[in-house]
Amino acid sequence: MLIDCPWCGPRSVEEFSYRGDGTLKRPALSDNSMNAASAYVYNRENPAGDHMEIWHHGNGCRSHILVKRNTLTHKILSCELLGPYSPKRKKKK
Amino acid sequence: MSGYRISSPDTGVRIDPTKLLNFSFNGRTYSGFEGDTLASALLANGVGVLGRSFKYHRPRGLFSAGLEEPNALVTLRQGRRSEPNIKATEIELYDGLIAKSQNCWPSPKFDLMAINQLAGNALSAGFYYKTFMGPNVFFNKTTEVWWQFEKIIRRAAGLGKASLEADPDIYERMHAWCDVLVVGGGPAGLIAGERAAEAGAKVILCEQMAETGGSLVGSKDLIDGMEGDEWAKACIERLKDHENVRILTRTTVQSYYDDNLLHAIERVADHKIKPDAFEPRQRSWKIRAKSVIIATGAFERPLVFSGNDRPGIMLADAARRYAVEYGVLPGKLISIFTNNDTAYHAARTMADCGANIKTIIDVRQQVSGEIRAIAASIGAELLVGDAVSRTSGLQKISAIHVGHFNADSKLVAPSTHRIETDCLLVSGGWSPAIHLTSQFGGTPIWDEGLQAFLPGKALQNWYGAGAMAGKFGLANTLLSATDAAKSALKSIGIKPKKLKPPIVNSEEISVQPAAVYEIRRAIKKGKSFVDLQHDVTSEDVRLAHREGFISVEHLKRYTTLGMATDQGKTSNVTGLAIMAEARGEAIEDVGTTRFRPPFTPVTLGAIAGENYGHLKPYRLSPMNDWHIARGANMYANGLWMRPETYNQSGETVEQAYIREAGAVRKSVGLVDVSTLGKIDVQGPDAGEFLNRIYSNGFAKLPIGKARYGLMLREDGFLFDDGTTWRLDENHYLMTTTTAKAGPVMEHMEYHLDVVWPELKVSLVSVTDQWAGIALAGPNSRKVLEACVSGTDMSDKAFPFMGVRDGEITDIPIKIARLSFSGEMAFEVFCGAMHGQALWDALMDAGKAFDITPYGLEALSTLRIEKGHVAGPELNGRTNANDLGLGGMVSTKKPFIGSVLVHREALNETGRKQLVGLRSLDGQKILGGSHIVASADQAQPGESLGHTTSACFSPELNCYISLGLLKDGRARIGEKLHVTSPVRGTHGAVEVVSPHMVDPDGRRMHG
Amino acid sequence: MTRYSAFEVIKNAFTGNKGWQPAWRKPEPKKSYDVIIVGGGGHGLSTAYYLASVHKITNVAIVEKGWLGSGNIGRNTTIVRSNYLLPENTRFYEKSMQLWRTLSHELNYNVMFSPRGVLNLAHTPGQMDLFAERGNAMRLMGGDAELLDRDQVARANPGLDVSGNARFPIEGGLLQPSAGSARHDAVAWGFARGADLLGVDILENCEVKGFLREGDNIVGVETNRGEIRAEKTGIAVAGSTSRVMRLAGIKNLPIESHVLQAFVSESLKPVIPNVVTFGNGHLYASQSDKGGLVFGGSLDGYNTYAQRGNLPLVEEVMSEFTAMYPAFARLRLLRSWGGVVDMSMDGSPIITKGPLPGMYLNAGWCYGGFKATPASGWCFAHTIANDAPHEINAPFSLERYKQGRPIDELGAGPTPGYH
Amino acid sequence: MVEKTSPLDKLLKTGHYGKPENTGEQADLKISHRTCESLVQVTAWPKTGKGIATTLEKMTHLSLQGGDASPANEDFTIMPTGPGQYLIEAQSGDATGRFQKKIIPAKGAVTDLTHARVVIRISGDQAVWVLAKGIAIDFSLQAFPVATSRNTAHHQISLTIHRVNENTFDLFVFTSLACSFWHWLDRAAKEVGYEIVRNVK
Repeated sequence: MLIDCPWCGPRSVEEFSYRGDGTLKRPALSDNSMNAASAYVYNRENPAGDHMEIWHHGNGCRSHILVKRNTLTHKILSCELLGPYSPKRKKKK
Repeated sequence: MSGYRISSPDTGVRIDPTKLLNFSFNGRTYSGFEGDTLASALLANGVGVLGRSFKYHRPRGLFSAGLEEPNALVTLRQGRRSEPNIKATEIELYDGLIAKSQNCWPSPKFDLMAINQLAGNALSAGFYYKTFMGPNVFFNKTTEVWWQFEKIIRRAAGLGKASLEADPDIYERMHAWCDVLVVGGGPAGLIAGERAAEAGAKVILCEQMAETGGSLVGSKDLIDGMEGDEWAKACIERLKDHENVRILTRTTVQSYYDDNLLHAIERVADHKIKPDAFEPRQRSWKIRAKSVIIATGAFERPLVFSGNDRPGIMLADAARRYAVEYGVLPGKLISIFTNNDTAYHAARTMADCGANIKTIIDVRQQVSGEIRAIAASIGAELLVGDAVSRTSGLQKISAIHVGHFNADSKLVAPSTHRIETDCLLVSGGWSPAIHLTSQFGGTPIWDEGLQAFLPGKALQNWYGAGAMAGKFGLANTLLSATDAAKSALKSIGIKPKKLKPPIVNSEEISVQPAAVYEIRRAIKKGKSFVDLQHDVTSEDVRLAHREGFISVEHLKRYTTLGMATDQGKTSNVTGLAIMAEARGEAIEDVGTTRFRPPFTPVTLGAIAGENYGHLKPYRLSPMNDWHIARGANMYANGLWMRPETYNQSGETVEQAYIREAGAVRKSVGLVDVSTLGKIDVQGPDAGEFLNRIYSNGFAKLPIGKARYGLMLREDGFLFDDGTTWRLDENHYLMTTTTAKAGPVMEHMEYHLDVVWPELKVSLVSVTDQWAGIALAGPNSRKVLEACVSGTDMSDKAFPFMGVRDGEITDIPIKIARLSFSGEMAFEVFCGAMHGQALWDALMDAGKAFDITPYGLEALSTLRIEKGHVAGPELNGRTNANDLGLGGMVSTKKPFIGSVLVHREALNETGRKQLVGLRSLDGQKILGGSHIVASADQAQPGESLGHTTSACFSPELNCYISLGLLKDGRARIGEKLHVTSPVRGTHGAVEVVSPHMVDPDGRRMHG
Repeated sequence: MTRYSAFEVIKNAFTGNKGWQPAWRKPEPKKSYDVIIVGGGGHGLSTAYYLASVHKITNVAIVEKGWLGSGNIGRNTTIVRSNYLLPENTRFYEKSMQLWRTLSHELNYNVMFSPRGVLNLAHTPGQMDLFAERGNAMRLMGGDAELLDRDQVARANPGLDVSGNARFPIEGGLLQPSAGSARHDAVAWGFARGADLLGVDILENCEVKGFLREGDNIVGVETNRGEIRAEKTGIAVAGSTSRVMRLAGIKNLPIESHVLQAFVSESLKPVIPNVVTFGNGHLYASQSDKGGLVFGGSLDGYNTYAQRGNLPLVEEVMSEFTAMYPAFARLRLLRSWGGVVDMSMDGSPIITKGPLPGMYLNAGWCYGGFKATPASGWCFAHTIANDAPHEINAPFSLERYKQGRPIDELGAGPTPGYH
Repeated sequence: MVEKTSPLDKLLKTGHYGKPENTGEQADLKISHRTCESLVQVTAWPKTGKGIATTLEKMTHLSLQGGDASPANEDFTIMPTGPGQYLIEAQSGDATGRFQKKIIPAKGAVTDLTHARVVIRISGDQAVWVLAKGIAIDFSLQAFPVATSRNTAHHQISLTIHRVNENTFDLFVFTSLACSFWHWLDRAAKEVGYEIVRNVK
């Protein structure tokens, strides 16, 4: 597979490691509800189709990338940088 | 096979008759020419029986001229380089080649195992599921009977023999990127490659033979007025001059993966007796192509009839190729049995080369005038509407029996006449080689006219060309290839050049076969083979149908049709056709089994590439050479190599670590801790971030101080522990365990990028920036006082957990006063490339105090005595409370795991807790022992827990261990036992607090 | 239906094998059954067999979307073992071993269970201690386990690189002598024939499109061959668990579907006597009765339902296999394929009542589905028949994650891909 | 300053290695190695990127065009390695201290990596052929122009490659993994034959 790292460009999947479901939102630090915490840790939608997932470019620029990939065909539809330099954060401010 | 060499001018295009090569087959020496394959050379020497079939051990001869060969499997080379199951058709002859046949004893001609044929129908498909169980009575309740039968069956089954000596050859990987990858160097591949190259695209062209040309080799058809053979040679020369084209011959494209990654294997040195110096034997090409043109041609199919497996029976086009390309005719008295026109053209070409074609039997009711003219022109008797009902001959075909063929009932009437022949060529139609496209294409599409499966919809950027896409005939092939090139170039934004299509004049041959796959006899006698290697007969297919195994996948698994080394390249479609007929359905409703990589068998070494020989990289500490010179045996700890003990002459490992640990307790020792994970954490929010990562408080850690911290997983269980030093207002240096360095770095990077992107924190791995040496023992401070400048080493000025900068022999160092061993200890860090210099300086400074280097074993002895936890205690199933570290789980601040750590189950009674164990009977406590109540070794009873880290304690002069024991903290003082059935030990122990030496830590703080 | 035996094979040989009947019927679906099992793989078939044979519940239908045994039962590397560390797993897989030993007679179908021994290689003293801990746990629960030193390993497996200069030199190994392998297809066909003989309807090419509900209760399934009602519906669809449960309105589960690739070499004379696993990676290998080396390694590591993987994992597996057996570099890979495995949050399965009334769930099999086939069917049948789990599969609940009682054999934590 | 010892000192002895045919004349492929006088990683915060860039330009007299452009002069080489991250090699030993003084925590972070990397320089027509054996990036000039750098990996060991000119590459390799990396590079290069030369920087 080729993942189009927004910073480094298309790179072989060997340079990345898989970080799983990209839709999980960690509960706020102040939220100590057991249900919210265990939902975040244990629930997975695991869809057969388009899947928002996170890849870490460990052997590249070491950023995290939110990838939309179809789990039936492995076709990658979008790649977007996460973290302090994510385009979403720039737009919001 | 009574084949023989011919030497008329335009035959044997691939061989060089001036270069004689000697080779040995089954101990006898023969000769062939350069350019021959082992198959063509054996054929030329009249060697008929090459091996025996898998189950019935029937004699098998050469059947094809390519990688679809089901029969001619040999073991090539000897000793370390011997390799089984190699097809004689894919071996390029070289001088001194040694090969022998397989799966037969004592020889192919006379094989004892042939008696299997007497069992006849008893050995039909799936028989082994219905027997070998033995009666279901008395003792034989289990499958003991099968276990005995299996030993015999395993020895009888299996083809070639694997060598057990390490393969001396090296294999390499090569990454390549191109705009257009062309698979196949035949007419379609050549013209498509040239069109792409002319448009300026970066092209890679792969051809599995030693030279390109494919069906054009020796062809007399005209392209732009040139003979096909010349045109192909001229085309490849032009391509070689393009600097944006790479030609890879002897390279087979094996697999197709996501995003157009194609895996090809180049046989760099297989055509030589062994590779040259430093030359890889094979190279594994990982090609990332923006677009792919697949021109892999098609395989000719046989017809199925009774006795169709006798040596001397061969595919028609294969025989043509042997004549044209290798100058060998397969027999002196040749007959042909076909259901389509292509066999006639093969016959005429062979006749031109001097072949004596006696009879042509065509199962169709009528044939065209041109076809009749061809038969007449080569003097062959043409029998239309007839079929071969059976064949005869022991080791080789001697005659065929022909009768009228009834197209409706597909039955052949009893044979009306017998025809002497020493070679029967068969042609049952053509199957496009859609294997590669099907790995990344929709379901294959059945073409009723061609009676063949064509590639399904392209699911990635590939384009089919030539016979592979069902475009047979030279003109058709070249046209489809130029279209494919145009589409490929357009798809990647390259403008194709306007070039007129080549003018072709060649005889257009109709490929369309009659829909006849099997000729059945009215009275069922003799065996008709569908899969020649696995001995699957048409009756086996019907048996599968009768027993309900009607899906094609069930058919394959129940009969093993198409599961042999040729993967059914000449048998799958025929098998499906027979099943379709049994089910009374059309072939397209029956469908095909799934095409899987690789296209042809690939050596494991080539796929492993340069990892073969060294599986994983290794990491060395700056003092690695010193440790080895000092006699340390090095052990793998993750990727790092670490010294276990510095054995002095004759010492056992235990004696060595007891001496080393004793020296630390008595005076001072030093240990290499460079392998610890070290992470530079900086930024305005660094303190806040650490406070969220560690379970204990870090917000108020003063500058110049270190703190031991616990990291939890989100589910509240322990992840890792280590110390973090605060170097400055916004600058920390974190250390982790050696094994968890990578995972901790990724854990923190994930939370900065994904969970809290608003925090300004920079993380940089500095594991390789710092060498680390721990100095431990009562005299450790004195040693440092003797050589450290730039900082006051006194206890008051440098308290426990303090961090200072300084110098030793003008090497800049950082010193942290922290102790893993429990003794007074300091960790001294310096630039990695000064590590050995620092080590030597400390050894000098410590000479007066008899400083002793100690390894991993002594280090763990000291920390076990102290009760410090490490890897074996942080086994991923323990939490802070289990290990008595509940106090480090803050309740005043949120952190990773802070919610789920408080779940009732994590703190309930019955969980295993950290304890110390002291041996009461002097017996050694072994790692991995279980703690039980019972004193009786024979009846140990239920496990209450297990030992995690055990050693001999020089301080307490007895064997001790840390362990995890159900409700351990409540059982201090109890007498229990540790048992290890797999090591045969059972000893009495007392449960004690894990902190067995200096529990209140006076030595560290003193 | 004729019983299978050597006598029958010979008798039929004389009559041109005309006497054999279909191994299982292909009936039309009835309107309703007592129990529906969704999934015609190993676990679904064995559940139906034990429902009929042990609990005498024969009005059962197996609903399979493709051809019987088309899922993981037909794609695995055929290893059968119970060498687990944690008591819940050891107890469950020991039950499976007992059932394996008599399975051929039970089903009158030679499943070719071959107790040739499973050997786990260790490469450091620390790893030998971990293997001792696991071997001792097995022995204390009545299982069989032996710790071998390097020479014993070398004698049992000629060809292994036991030289000192291997990148990960072999220190020794943990052997479970009674474990081994079996013929995967034969297990599916044996259970299918057994269940069919007892009256179970096996409905192939019958895909579940939705669930029939009365309030919260699940009362049957909607398929491409019409509606089928039942009081109890068991789900045993392995890698497709999330897809099927979503049809019942269950949006989230502690499961990720991953691809596990497997490989077979060309056929060879016997060269690997038992089952061998590599200690510094995830490789496991054995030799089939036809002579092919059957082996596999880790997951590819990303969510997928595509029953195929990518090249990096293939390279890793071949590197590990040639590191173990340097001579095998010249042997040739014949075929590679992949299956979709349902990875759970702790690497252990889920065999439980619920999560909705009238529904029973069997999932979370990670790498271990094939060896579990008999015990999974036996326990799931008990759970369905008694509407409550048996003591052996009680720990494998869905709630255990939330409660904080993971059964985490590797200690890898709540990341499905790490187990 | 104390002499830095690189793990490769004992392995890279000058001379010709590999393919015998080249023993006669000089092998085209040249390999040398060096340790860095100074090597730092500078990280900017999201809003301080421009400020950091101008500071670096002033200190190094180089101009940063962004993206993967990696300018160099006798004294400095700046290689962007990620969003807001630069790896800077300097020829003077005290450069690290100067960067640390200039870039205060509110602006960014400076991490000293002087000992953390060894630099292997490989140059010659066959350099791309050898590197492409183990490194899965496109070495064509369009995909990897001169004076740019790539963060990539060989055999899961990450490394940074700076293309000095068309056929010359500086490989920044982790110090602890240098011997293991050399074990591979030596074998990969032996196929074409190579020569170890004195560090030419």
